[in-house]
Amino acid sequence: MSQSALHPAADQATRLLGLWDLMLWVCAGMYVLVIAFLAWAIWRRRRAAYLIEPEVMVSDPGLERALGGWAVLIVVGLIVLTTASFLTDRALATPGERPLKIKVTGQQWWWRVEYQDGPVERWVETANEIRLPLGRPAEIELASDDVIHSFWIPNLAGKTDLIPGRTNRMAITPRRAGRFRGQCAEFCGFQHAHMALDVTVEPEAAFEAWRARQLAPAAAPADPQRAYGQQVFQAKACAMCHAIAGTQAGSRNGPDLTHVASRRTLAAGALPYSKGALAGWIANPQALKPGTNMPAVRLSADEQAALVAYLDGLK
Amino acid sequence: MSAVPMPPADAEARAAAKLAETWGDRPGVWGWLTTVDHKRIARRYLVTTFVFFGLAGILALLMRLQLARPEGRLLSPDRYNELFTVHGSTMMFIFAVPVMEAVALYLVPLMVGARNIAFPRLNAYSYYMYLGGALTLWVAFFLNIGPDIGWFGYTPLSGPEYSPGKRADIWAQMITFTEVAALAVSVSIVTTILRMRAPGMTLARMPLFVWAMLVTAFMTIFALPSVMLVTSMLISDRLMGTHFFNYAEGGDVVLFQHLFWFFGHPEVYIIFIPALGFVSAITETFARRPVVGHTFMVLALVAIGFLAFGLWVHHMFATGLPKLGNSFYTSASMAIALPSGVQIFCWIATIWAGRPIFKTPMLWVIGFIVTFVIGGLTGVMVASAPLDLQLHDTYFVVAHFHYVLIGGAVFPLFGAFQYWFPKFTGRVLSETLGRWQFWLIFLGFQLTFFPMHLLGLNGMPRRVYTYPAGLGWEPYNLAATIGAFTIAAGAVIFVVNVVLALRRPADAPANPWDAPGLEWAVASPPPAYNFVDTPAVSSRTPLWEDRTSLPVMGGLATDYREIVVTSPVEAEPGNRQDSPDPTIWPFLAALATTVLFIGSIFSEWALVWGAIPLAIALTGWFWPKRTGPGGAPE
Amino acid sequence: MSSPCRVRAERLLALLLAAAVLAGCEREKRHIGPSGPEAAPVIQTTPFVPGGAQPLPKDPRAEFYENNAFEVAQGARLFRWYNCSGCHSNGGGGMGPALIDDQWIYGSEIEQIYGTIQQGRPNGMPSFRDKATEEQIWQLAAYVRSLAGKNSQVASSRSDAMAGIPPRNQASPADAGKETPPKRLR
Amino acid sequence: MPHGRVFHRPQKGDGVQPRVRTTARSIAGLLGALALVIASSATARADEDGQWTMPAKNYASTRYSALNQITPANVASLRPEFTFSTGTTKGIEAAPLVVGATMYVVTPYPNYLFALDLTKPGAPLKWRYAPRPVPASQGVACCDVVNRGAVFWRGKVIFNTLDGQTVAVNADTGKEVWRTRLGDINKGETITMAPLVVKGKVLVGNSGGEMGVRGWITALNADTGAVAWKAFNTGPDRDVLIGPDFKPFYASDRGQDLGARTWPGEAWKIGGGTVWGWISYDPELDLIYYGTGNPGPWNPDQRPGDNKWTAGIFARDPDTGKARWFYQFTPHDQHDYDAINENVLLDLPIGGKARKVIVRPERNGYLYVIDRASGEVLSADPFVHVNSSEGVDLKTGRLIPTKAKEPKLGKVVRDICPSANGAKDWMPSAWSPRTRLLYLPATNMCMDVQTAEANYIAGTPYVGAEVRMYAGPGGHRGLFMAWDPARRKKVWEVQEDLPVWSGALTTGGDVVFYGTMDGWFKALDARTGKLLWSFKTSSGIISQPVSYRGPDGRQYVAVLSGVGGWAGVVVSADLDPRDPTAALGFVGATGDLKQKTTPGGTLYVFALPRAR
Repeated sequence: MSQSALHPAADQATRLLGLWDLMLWVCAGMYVLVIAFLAWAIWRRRRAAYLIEPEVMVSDPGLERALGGWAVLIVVGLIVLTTASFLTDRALATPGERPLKIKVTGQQWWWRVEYQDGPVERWVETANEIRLPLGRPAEIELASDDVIHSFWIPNLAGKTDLIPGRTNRMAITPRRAGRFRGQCAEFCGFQHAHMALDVTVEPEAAFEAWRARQLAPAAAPADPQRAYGQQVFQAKACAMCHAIAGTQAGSRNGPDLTHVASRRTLAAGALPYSKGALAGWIANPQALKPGTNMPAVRLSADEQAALVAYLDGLK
Repeated sequence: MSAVPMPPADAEARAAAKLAETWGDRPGVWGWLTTVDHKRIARRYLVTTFVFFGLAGILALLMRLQLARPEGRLLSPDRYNELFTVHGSTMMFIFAVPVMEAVALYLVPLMVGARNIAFPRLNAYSYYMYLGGALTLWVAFFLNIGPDIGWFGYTPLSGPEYSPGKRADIWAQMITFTEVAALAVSVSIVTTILRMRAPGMTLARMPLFVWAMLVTAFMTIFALPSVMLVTSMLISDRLMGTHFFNYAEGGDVVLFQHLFWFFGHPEVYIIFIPALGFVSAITETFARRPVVGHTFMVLALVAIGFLAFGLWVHHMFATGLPKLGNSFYTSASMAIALPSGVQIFCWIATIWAGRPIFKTPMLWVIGFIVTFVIGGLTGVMVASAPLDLQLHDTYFVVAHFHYVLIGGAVFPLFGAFQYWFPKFTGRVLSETLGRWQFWLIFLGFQLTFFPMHLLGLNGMPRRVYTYPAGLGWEPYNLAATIGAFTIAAGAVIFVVNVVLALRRPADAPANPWDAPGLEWAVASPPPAYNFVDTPAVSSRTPLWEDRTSLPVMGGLATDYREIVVTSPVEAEPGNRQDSPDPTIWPFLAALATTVLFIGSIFSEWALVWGAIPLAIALTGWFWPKRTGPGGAPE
Repeated sequence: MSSPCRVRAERLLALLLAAAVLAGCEREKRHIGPSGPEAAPVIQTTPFVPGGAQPLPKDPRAEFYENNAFEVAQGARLFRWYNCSGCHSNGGGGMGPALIDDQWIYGSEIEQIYGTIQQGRPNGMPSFRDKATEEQIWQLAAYVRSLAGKNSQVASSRSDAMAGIPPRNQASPADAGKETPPKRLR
Repeated sequence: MPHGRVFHRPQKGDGVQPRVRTTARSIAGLLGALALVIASSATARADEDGQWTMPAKNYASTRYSALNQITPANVASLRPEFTFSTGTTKGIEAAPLVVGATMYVVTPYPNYLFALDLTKPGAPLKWRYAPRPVPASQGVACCDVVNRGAVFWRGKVIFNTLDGQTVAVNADTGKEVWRTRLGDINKGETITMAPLVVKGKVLVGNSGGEMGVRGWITALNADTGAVAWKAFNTGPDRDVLIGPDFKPFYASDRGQDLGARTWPGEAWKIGGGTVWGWISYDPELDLIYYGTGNPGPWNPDQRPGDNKWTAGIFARDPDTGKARWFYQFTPHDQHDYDAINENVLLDLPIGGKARKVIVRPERNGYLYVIDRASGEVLSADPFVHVNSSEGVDLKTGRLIPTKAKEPKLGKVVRDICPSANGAKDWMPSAWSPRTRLLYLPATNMCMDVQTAEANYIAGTPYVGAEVRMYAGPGGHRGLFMAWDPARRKKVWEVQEDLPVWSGALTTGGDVVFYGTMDGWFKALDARTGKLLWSFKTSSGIISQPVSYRGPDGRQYVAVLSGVGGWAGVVVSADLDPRDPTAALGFVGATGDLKQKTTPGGTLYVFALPRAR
């Protein structure tokens, strides 16, 4: 898993890395010039004695000419960089063909991800994970339900804020398969640090297979324990905040759990997914993610085990 | 090697004694509370700002401890959020701006040859307001009501729904306090510079530091109302349920950002431009020659002052504003590199053309250039709208602005402190300890903040109280933490240096560095009246001009506080004017304002009831002085 | 330069400030860590007791929840999340009774409100016994009290939503009975 | 001044005497269409038996009684004959039924059924029946715990209870004959509508469009209460009873399983489309017509797509329930424009031909004339101020929504007209075959809306919108108007300060009756709209007046007074008017009602003084 702007996997991040490289070289060149000049200035007269009579009547025509040259150099450098920046900006704004429409909503402190692609019956909702088909541009609509968040997957593209009352859009055209990490980049309260996104770029066929699985309602409980777990889910506070398609649970305060066990992280990237992690998270969310809006629900050992078994079956 | 002219000794002594009596303060607490002496007030400012600098630094160390390792559990997220908020707010509002003003308050009247600052009572008032703001924040912090919304306090996180309680109100009112103080100081400085310069000190002969403060003060006057406005709107939303930032009712959360950064960006330059003045003064003295390209330097300062107001949107590139507009701000932000680059060139050229002596202040100047240029160049990078989308709100930006603000402002400040310390206290700081301090802080700084560039590029966002292992961030964070403690060691040495110096007798000469400015013409520390006679200036470097005597203009009264007002451009003497006497009213007015401000955190009625004592205090303050004919007191 | 009077003045100011805000300290506490299991309070909907009047049982936790801004804000969130607002609107009522007025069918004490939320009431109020944790019910009860202006010093002025009722941090229990019709909008 | 103002719509070429001209034109129109009048369908011209056995009077839903003793000339002397207290304090929307010499009154929760003996002076209570619905059902009834009436069928009075049961009671003895549980309050289902019996089948639909229920209509055997068929209004075709006979007129309603495919995921399972309004029946075509409620939740972002088959009208075979055609008034409804209003079945001359039509004053603000055989929209004209849509495209049949008035998540969209209760809510209109005018009660209100994510928690509201309503242009909140559907124009209108929330009644004497929310029961001249008589009742009127011939041969007019309903819940549930968003925003518009009336149910029966 990678979270770095230096290893781009999409057109947008690649362009930005190109711009970064240009900036870095131009700026490094400038810096070398400045430091060389400074070093020269220091070494040139370093054996001067203390308290020399100061020079008062001075004129520095040579230096002022050099200053002019330096200013021209700066202006040229800035023009190059501004132009490069402008062209990159334009390129980022160009939408791709046949974009995959995804709506991402930021909430304290997790991401709602809705694939709003094709006819509405094919729309899919998940949370804290994004899968993108390789090579197909994705158009991501960004909104927020509470405070300002910022959507950032450095390997794929720059960040864009999710602002309540506004809708922002950004494009991502993934070019390299792999697993990447995204993270909220605008301070949003207690758990700003644990608001991550699990991003996978995969071939279109794999993506479609995933989408087909996500489209299905939740698997019916396979055994009595899981059936009991489903009852627990519905009877306890779980159903007050979470939705599981195919059951009565349809609340949208928390992440949609229809296929929670198919995800690779829990609690917006706070933990890697495992049955044990799930049990720990349910038992005491405040210990793992202090301040999270998920409460610790009091359950008996049986209820807890059944609930975990049920949720773990939601592949 | 005093360059003060030598009139008949007894006449001089008699005049000085009379002036000391006229301009002196009453002893004791009353004198402390009533003083309007710019030097005493500036000293208070300096001590207070450095205390809070230290405290905010301790918060930084705590944050670095938390981040030294992944999944750190030293601090709860709540505590961490308070820490970075109070750290940032203190550094910006309680340390950086006031400390620059403090130096200016002390030096500007001396540099322009004035007896006191213009509006000295306002100046006294400003300190108490500043102190009130600083204490509001820190007392709240110690009571665990510290704001936790970031130094920028973005809505809606800081709004009534997501910041219950009074934390955000305390932050907002702290800003009102400190900005009232800063505005008061700025008005005083602008007036002092434009109307109280010594005769003959035309604008063209004005020292670069005074130029820098003139630009800074003007910027302050234009920028700060914006943040006072926005925090007042926030308080109004929180207290009275207005809808300035309620997107549902026609408000706009991004409006907050616009207003905040319209102040916030110039704020950076308000901190940084005085530092340019320090660098120019130090370079000039230690390169033993006037700064190369004085005119260009002045033009660059003024250009920065103007451009600084045209770049605030580069803090908001990720908010999804129209692309074409962003391009404008990209260009403007990059354009500011030109005046900055010109200045850098001029300083290096001054060293190149002069015969530099590498005393500690000069080390800080070199450290400044080496560090600040990196910050400036990363500034060019984040100014690019598209590239900023990768860099914004990451540790890259943390690195960038610490390079600019520590490298660009704190390094020169330490240099300035070393340089002007004899003037402030009559004692010279130790060179040895000064060098230790420099190297520890300089190297510690690079170790702390250079890795942060890489952290940012590798995807680490800002303001996270912890981070997962396995993303390759661990070594950089550990290095940064080690660096931070190295800086702390340097800061300890600085404190030791100061304490040791203060324990020595005040024996510094008037002009220990053989510097050219007027402030070195008076004793160290200067007497209450500054100059026995108003100097007359005919050069940019008056003390280098005539090595034996300084021309003066006599004739000002000695038995009451009289000053001469000169014309703004040519500094031709105009009329004489009274300078206010010491008084308790600014203190009382500040007390009344404090009650009003603190009260308005809890009830909007504080504005109504608090206005009454304030009105009384202001009436006392502005009560006309009974004066006899000719302006002399009856 | 650091005269003793200076220190004294600072200390004095600090003391003054401290006195001003210390009172508000408790209501600023933010409890975000894990919380242990809690027992439900004794719930009694009426003070009418055979054999002579007795004070309603008080719960030691009530004070904390009721006078804590953070807990009340959590209650405000849950009021929306758990669809309380669906029936009680912003406090004016609808399918359920109004909460910003001074009529309390099942009692206005925070313990009684806790009971109403936890147990439900026969004329349509559902029971949230297993649907909300004890802590959450306390938070909700504290928020409901703030709607009625019972603890306005810790209430928020508004939420980031359509303007409904007048700011709750300005409300007092005395206003609760007043029903001035809203001015015609537009 | 409690009386509304009479407002004459100016006519082309009008001179100084608009009233005379209006009347003259109406008469001219009548004469011109004389042949057609005679050929008018039996559905609108049932022989007058002086009874009132179903809330709409007849299958065509005209609410027209041919009794003509009360005329504009003598109506001024109408006086109360007897009254009867229902003992309830909730809003009364029901019409009293009169069968033979007995009057049946059904109250809101707790849904008492009273039988009054009209043969005796003062109409004493004959029997009462208390179905005892679950009290908790009050907590899931959006907008007051009303009941819209009972229906009489072969010796039984059949009505629904709030907690979702249909009950048949022996009309003579008051003994329960059967009861069938149809709705589940734990899912938010209630029943408030008045059933209709067609060919021995009791047609019942559910309420709860604000609670995330799935709308249905069902047919019960009128003798046994057994379910004969049940058709959902969302979901796959087999649930909706869509088969090969289903031939909607417009292309957008044709396709496989549209009831599921025009919703995201399984949203259709909690998508509303309830049936809480009126059902009409055309015996010739043998079709029932009923409208479906709003899609849920109100927040439209949670249910992209057309949201079939909500907010539209179904024509079904009463025997099998199979759908014949469907037309969607408001595809992807964004403003809670339920389409449950009455369908008045008329034969109208349109384009020179007599057409069998449905006249439907719709909540979205348009008065539709629809061919009831095919589902084709013949015309759709706004009858109040409408800005939420720009019109109806008659080619595609689609409503054209106004972009600027579409709710946006989190944002307050202001000044949407009509408001969520529509230009006209459930309160039914009346049609007079004599004046050829439709008398319709309406509201003139606009609203601000903010949508938010709605949480589906079974048994709790599923709305996702905050609403704040207020008076529309002109400042009056209610309207009572006469509309000429053939000429597609308003003939006259009366402006009322408060929303008009009562049904209309028109009679063979050319008098129109309706009530106001502050308690005035009014009689207007059917041709001019002139106020002829009014009487102040004890509470606000939101029910349906009826007229019958008493055992003594006199013509009576009866109305139930008792404020409440969505518009009056601020009074009946004692809400706090300082919250304009209370009761889904209606309190914003009627916050002053508490100062104008108080709750309490009373039956009023009026008659002319006995001839001496």
